[in-house]
Amino acid sequence: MAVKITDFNTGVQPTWCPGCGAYAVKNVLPQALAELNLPPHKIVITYDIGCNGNGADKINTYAVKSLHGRSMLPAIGAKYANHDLKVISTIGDGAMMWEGAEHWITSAQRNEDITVILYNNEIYGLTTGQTSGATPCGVKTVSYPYGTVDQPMNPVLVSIASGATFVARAFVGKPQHMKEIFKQAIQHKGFAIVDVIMQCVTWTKIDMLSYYKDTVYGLEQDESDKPKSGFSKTKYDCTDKALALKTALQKDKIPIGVIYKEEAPTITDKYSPLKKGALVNQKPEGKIEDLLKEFC
Amino acid sequence: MAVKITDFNTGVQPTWCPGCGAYAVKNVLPQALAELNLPPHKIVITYDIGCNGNGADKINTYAVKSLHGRSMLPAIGAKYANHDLKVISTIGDGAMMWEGAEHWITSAQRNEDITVILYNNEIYGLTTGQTSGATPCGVKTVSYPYGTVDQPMNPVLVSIASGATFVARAFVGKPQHMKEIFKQAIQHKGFAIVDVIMQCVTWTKIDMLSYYKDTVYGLEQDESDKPKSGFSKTKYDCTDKALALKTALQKDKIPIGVIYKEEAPTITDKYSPLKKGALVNQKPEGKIEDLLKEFC
Amino acid sequence: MKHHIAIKVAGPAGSGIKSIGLMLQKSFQRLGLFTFGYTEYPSLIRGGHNTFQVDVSVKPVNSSTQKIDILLALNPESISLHADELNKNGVIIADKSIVPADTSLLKKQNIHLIDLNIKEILEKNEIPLIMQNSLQLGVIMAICNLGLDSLYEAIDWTFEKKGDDVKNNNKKSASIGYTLVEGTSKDIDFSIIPPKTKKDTMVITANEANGLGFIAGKGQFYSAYPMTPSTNILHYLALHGPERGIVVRQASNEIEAIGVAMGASNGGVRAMVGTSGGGMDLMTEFISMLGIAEIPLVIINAQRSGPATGLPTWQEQSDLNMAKYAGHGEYPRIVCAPGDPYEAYVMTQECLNLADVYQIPVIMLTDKHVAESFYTTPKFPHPIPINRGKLIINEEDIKEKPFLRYSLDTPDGISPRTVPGLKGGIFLASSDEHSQEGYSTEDGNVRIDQQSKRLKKNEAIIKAINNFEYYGEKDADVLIISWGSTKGAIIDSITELNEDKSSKKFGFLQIKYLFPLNYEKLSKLASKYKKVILVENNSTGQLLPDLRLAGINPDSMALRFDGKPFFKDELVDEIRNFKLTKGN
Amino acid sequence: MKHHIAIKVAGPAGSGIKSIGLMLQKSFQRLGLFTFGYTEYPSLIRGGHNTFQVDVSVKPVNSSTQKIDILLALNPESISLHADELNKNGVIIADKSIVPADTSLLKKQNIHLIDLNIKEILEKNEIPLIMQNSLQLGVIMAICNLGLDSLYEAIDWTFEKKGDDVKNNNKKSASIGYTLVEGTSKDIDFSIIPPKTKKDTMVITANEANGLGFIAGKGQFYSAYPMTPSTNILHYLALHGPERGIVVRQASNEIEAIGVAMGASNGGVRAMVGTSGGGMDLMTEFISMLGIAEIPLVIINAQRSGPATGLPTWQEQSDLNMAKYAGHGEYPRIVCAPGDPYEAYVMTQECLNLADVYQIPVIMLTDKHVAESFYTTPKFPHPIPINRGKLIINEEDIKEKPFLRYSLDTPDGISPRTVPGLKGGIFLASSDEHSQEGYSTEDGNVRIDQQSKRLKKNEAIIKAINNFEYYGEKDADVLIISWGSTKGAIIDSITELNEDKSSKKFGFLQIKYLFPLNYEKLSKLASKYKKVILVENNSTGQLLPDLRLAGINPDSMALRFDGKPFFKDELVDEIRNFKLTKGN
Ligand SMILES: Cc1ncc(C[n+]2csc(CCOP(=O)(O)OP(=O)(O)O)c2C)c(N)n1
Ligand SMILES: Cc1ncc(C[n+]2csc(CCOP(=O)(O)OP(=O)(O)O)c2C)c(N)n1
Ligand code: SF4
Ligand code: SF4
Ligand SMILES: [Mg+2]
Ligand SMILES: [Mg+2]
Repeated sequence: MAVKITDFNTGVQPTWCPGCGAYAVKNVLPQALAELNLPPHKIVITYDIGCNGNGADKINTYAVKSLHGRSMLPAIGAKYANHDLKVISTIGDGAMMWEGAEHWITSAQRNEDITVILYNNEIYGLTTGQTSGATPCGVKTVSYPYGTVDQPMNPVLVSIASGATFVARAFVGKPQHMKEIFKQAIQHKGFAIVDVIMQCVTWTKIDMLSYYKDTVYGLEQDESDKPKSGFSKTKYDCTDKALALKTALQKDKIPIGVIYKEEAPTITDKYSPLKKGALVNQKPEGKIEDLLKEFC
Repeated sequence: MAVKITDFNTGVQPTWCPGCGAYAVKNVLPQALAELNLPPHKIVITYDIGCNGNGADKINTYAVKSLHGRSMLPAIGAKYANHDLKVISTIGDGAMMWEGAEHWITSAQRNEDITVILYNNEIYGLTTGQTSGATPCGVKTVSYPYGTVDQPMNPVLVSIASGATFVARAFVGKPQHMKEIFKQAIQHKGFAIVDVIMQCVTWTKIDMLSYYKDTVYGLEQDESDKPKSGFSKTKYDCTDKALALKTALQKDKIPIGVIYKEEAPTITDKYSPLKKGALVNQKPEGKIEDLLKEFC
Repeated sequence: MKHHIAIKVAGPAGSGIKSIGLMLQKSFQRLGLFTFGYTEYPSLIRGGHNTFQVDVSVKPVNSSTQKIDILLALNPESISLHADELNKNGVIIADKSIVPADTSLLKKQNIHLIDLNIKEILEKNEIPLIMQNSLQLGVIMAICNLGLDSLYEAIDWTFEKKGDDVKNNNKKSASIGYTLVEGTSKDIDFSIIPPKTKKDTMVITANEANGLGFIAGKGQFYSAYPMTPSTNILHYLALHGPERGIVVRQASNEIEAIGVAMGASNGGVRAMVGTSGGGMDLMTEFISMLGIAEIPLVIINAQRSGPATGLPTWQEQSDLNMAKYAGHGEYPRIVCAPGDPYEAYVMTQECLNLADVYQIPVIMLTDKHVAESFYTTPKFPHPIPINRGKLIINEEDIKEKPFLRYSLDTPDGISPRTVPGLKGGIFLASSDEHSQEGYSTEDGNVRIDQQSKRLKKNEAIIKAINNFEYYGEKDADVLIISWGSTKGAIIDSITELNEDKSSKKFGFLQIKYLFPLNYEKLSKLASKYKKVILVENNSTGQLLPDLRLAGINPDSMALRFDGKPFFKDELVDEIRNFKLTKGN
Repeated sequence: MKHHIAIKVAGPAGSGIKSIGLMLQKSFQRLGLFTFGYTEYPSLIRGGHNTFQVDVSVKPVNSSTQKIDILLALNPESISLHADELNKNGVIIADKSIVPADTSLLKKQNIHLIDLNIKEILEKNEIPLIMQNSLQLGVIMAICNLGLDSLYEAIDWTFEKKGDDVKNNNKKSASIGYTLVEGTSKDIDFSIIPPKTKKDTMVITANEANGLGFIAGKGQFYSAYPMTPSTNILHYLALHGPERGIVVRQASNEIEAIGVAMGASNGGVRAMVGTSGGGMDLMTEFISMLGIAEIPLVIINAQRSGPATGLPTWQEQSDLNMAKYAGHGEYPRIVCAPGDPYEAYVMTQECLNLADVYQIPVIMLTDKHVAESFYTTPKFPHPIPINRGKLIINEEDIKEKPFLRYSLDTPDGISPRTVPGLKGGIFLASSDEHSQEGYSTEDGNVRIDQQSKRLKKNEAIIKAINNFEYYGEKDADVLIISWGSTKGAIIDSITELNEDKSSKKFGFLQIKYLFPLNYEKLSKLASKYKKVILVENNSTGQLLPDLRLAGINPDSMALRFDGKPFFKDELVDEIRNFKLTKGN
């Protein structure tokens, strides 16, 4: 029986500000899951604390709402317990690039088999608009009322540098494209991350949606959702790491699409017990006596 | 009065294993400091927990031996308290790239004005040889007796990607070169990091010193310490970020020298109170009454 | 004529509830009336339901009542949610468009309705709709019979930075509201007469008071990662700190916040960090390091409803145990909790002194209620004298040669400390056990000496701090014991009860400095009462073991852990009749 | 003839001290003798001084003595450092090259010297110098008059994976040592006669026992960041876990360790983490989340000397308070501490059951002494039955439709839980306060219900666990109360004292499950003694408040906090005469 988008309804009303970018992810993610025919009980989504995490009870799957900055950790754990499940970790820019930044780069380095969806609104939404690691330098916030003093972190660049094996960028203004990226990311074996550019309409003074509409361009031809600003002319090779790093540096025009991709061993290749199937379905065997001999 | 190397003696005997790479840093760093004519009381060195941190009482300067993974934090704080001091944070690969990895990339992003010296022996030395975030895949350790399963982190690449404004690599087998790099790093305004490749002779089965002797090459001509394997032929432009990222990817031949450098605003440009001089020398002024009005 | 009126403003998040509440408080304050402002909001930016309750009184008021007199409703939900809370003869003020069709039920409950056609009225007067709040405030001033002057002042204060147009239009809007209802109904009378003599008061929260206390105490480095309900300390200091020479640095996470602050403090500048429970958990390893390295630091934990993320914007006092005991190993520390913003202001300065003098971590527990409620307090006094203890900031003052940072030659366990930059003062501040220089040691005897030296500080600390504050009747029958923000509701409750001839007499023992605790003194103070009631805003009563260790077995406990503070009217009921929320 | 001999092997780090000690223990064990192996080493890889002391006895022995009988010295420093510790008629075994020129002092102290020309002897016999340890072991077997067979067995065991050459040469070396000294001096007689009946014993540490307990309890996910003294659990499981279907994942830090383990546990597999105090500090926010999300997890904290990095390779029991109270907010948890490896093995399994049954964090406190000392214990029993509580692992077992993970319809506060992957079992495990589905809520009544449901588990827990274990004379005069690894020295001490006609009679109350604590039972158990002594390996006596809350006021305390465990001979002295390390 085909999975339907409505299978992911929980009936709980979203509480984001009207116009918030978070709606787009909440709407598109179930579409992607349905198109991949993944039933709700075969999926674990973990959430962070933040406006992004306020979506935790809005998509019907197994779920963990973790501590702030720690969304990836129960996701990684869920995958070890049962690697037959698809595991998605959603997280905010503040959570990922500041509070729990170590989990981001070490999980990328270790190629943990999860899909990370970064709600990148370049601000601390839920705590009323402080500077985050993604806030552009100069922007005035409640924590830097005289202007944010630091240059922001580049999540795509750092993800590639630290070893992520699938790194993409999507934009809530291009939902069809975003859906396709989500699908690829979820199907990728290993650490996949999608930097989702989105607007916070409450704390950000500029109209981010319009700004990004004019600034993004697609790396690959995309029939469904033609961007205003055209596509890169030459075919982009997302398996070339040096090229990917260089592409990730671009600021004037912001590339969306799959920026880097590589095949690499992941947990089932690394931990022998997982080769016998999902851990949760195994019954550990062996007599304790055999192990006592060494001490007798 | 010129600062002498002996000014940095504490008289405490080092306790590293004979042949450990840590000796080289302990010997070279005071040379660099003396050549820069920096007296011991104008320097703060912070240490981590690890074999590297066991050098904490071996160099006579103001010093903080922090918690494991947290060497950079008191260094950053020391600089805010008194930015007339030179502040150096020493740290191990385990500490920097795993335990406290968030401090590494966020301090780089924020261009904190400290010099980080990474004791990169690719192993957990002090805790008897477990896998670290820098241990090459496949290497057998006590924590991965069947072989380390993950690809290592690339500290130079990630440092550049996350925003460090001075990124270099040195090798304990080339002490003269290392000294020059240290001097440049210490003089740099902003977040400077030197990845010091070194051997752990106790837990690492291969002869790292010989391996790296054959593998490193210098990015710039260096009179004092001619490397066996020659130098790069063309002049290397360390201000080109895309080139730096590409260079950092090299694995077969490992570049040493200054890989990336940029001038960027740092704490004295960012926090207005620091413009009036070192914080510790200021007497905060102003009547509290003026601030109460708003509430009356 | 009223002596106390409770006014609740309710509506959707994002509709300016808080600003209406504050203007109300300001209007009353300018007349010499006392107010208490209490706000409830969910952990959402919009879409949720917010309230702001202003209790106004002719006498000092430090808490809210559960029952209200006036409901200013900004959406239909507000009426259905809060109508029940209205006292008999209470009034609802609302736009016609949100009033339910059938108002018979309200009438049955004796509730009056002032429904206005706000949009139409404003349009007619060419006033932008956004200024409807001033109209509503005018209505309230009218039924309280207080004139418009103080509201005009409040408008000037609120729109200080806006142009005259904005101010004038808002005043016009206010006066329209005022005249609309003035004298229209004799049934609706909330006249309240301000006291003759006007005291010098402030309307302020403990978060702001912490910020002011830090400035008064000559703090120079504030480091925090945002976390409700502590975040406004950061906002306040981010705005006002720089002009006072304070570096205010938003940290990238709580571990960084405290690690950097420790480095700055070790560097000689007074430093403080602010967070809430979950953030403090992350700081505990560094708290342990502050203990062994003897570095001063003030840590503010503005508590909220736990465990984990819990109810992140709601009230609780459940971190006392962790404040006392988290952070492995054994070392001296101080834990205290102010009962109101005035105490928060003074105690922040005391904490900075205590941290410096004893070279220890000092933890101040506030909570959502005290940190975010708007209290009317006497004007804050002059800063208290600064005591930096044995800090050496000039080279000339280094007496010992060679300088020994952790010198054992100290009767009180406190050794002089220098700051980096001073010639002749070099030392190593270490997380390891160390020699007098700070060098790592594994010598058992050195360990005993240094650990004993550190623990010795406890003796001086327990003498230096005053754990307790007593309020109420000298010869009370019943003693209430509590700590932190419950103070407001308790003081208001026992004041009311003690004025009542038919009631037992009540006293209140506030534990301001909670750790270390002088059990003997506690025992002496608390043993003469017929009954003892423990009041805490949590689910287990974390003071209970302490009381028992002092030989006091409370006869009952009033515990509240639904995310709300104690309300005065409820608490009066409970303690008067021993009808307690939760017995033990 | 001896009943107890204490042998200390001492030398520089990296010279194989530990392996000599273990071979000694093995040699004695094979003969049916009892041994206790205690090691001291600094937080350095080389260059430091290491010791390994083997106490061997004809009866069970669970501790070391301070005074020793035989010193095997591997460098000159070892002689100068430890000669003082030798009993009268003690013996030093050393290579000629390291013996001081002037041995008159040793003679004055009645200390014998066996100095050998090891290098020369080995060269003559064409045995590699690296095998000198076996020669020295041969010497010890000779003066203990125990023959060579068991040492040969120990050699086979040690070099199991090496070729026959290695084994044979080592045996040859051993026999050379043996014959060199056999019968040479009548003054040196450490003959010890093994008991007639040989018990089935093991020589093991608590770290290994924790690993075995985890395997026996069908654990499937172990996650740890290396930290002395807990690291050997990781090493043991990393080696043996995979073949038992256990994923052993070295975490990138402690926050990750517990966060990932929580995810795995929520995913249905039994999970455990191991760390020491500083690492546990970092885990406390997640411990709070385990509390509210009701996810089972076992956390082992192998304590060491604090605060902060402290003395990282030395003994202390100073994390009891933090284990009980760290992690903000209020929720049930269990804290326990095994007294020896046998208990560590059994209690690890109990902890896994308790965590599963009550869906809570369970914290086991071990410490450097129990975690790294080599105990002779009875052979470990069969695994205890596994109880996974209300875990639903098959779709058919989901009764409720729709399934409510945090169902309030539960008399004991425990709701059934499913695991991701099951159709019809979907839920949200949240750090927020939540509804029965797990959805975030800010409703005060739901909060009260869920918080009360969680706290209710405490009632069942306190009934289910047995806090106490009693040892010693039924009608003792003096009761010793303690917890954790002090058990060994206490048991050995009171055994000795109770055998002594002239001594008062002693009993020992071990608190195995420390939290929650049944005060009534404690009061009943401890009140009938004339004197009570509290023994703790820390500087403040963290059980003291608990004892007082149970109405017990210890007459004295024996506290030790110099990084060393209690030694039997010292403790006997102290408790016999009430000459305590530190009174209160
Ligand atoms: C340990 C801890 N620190 C701080 C907080 C407070 N907090 C909640 S969400 C948040 C930041 C939100 O920013 P982001 O991650 O970008 O998410 P957004 O709200 O923008 O979606 C913070 C600081 C917390 N819940 N826990
Ligand atoms: C919070 C905490 N976790 C773990 C440890 C134990 N520990 C001490 S040093 C170390 C790792 C050392 O590795 P590295 O940082 O590479 O330094 P090296 O010894 O190799 O110089 C660890 C895990 C600790 N001291 N504190
Ligand atoms: S505050 Fe910003 S991020 Fe949060 S819900 Fe509103 S628009 Fe979205
Ligand atoms: S263990 Fe390795 S890193 Fe540590 S001192 Fe020895 S050689 Fe150096
Ligand atoms: Mg954000
Ligand atoms: Mg290392």
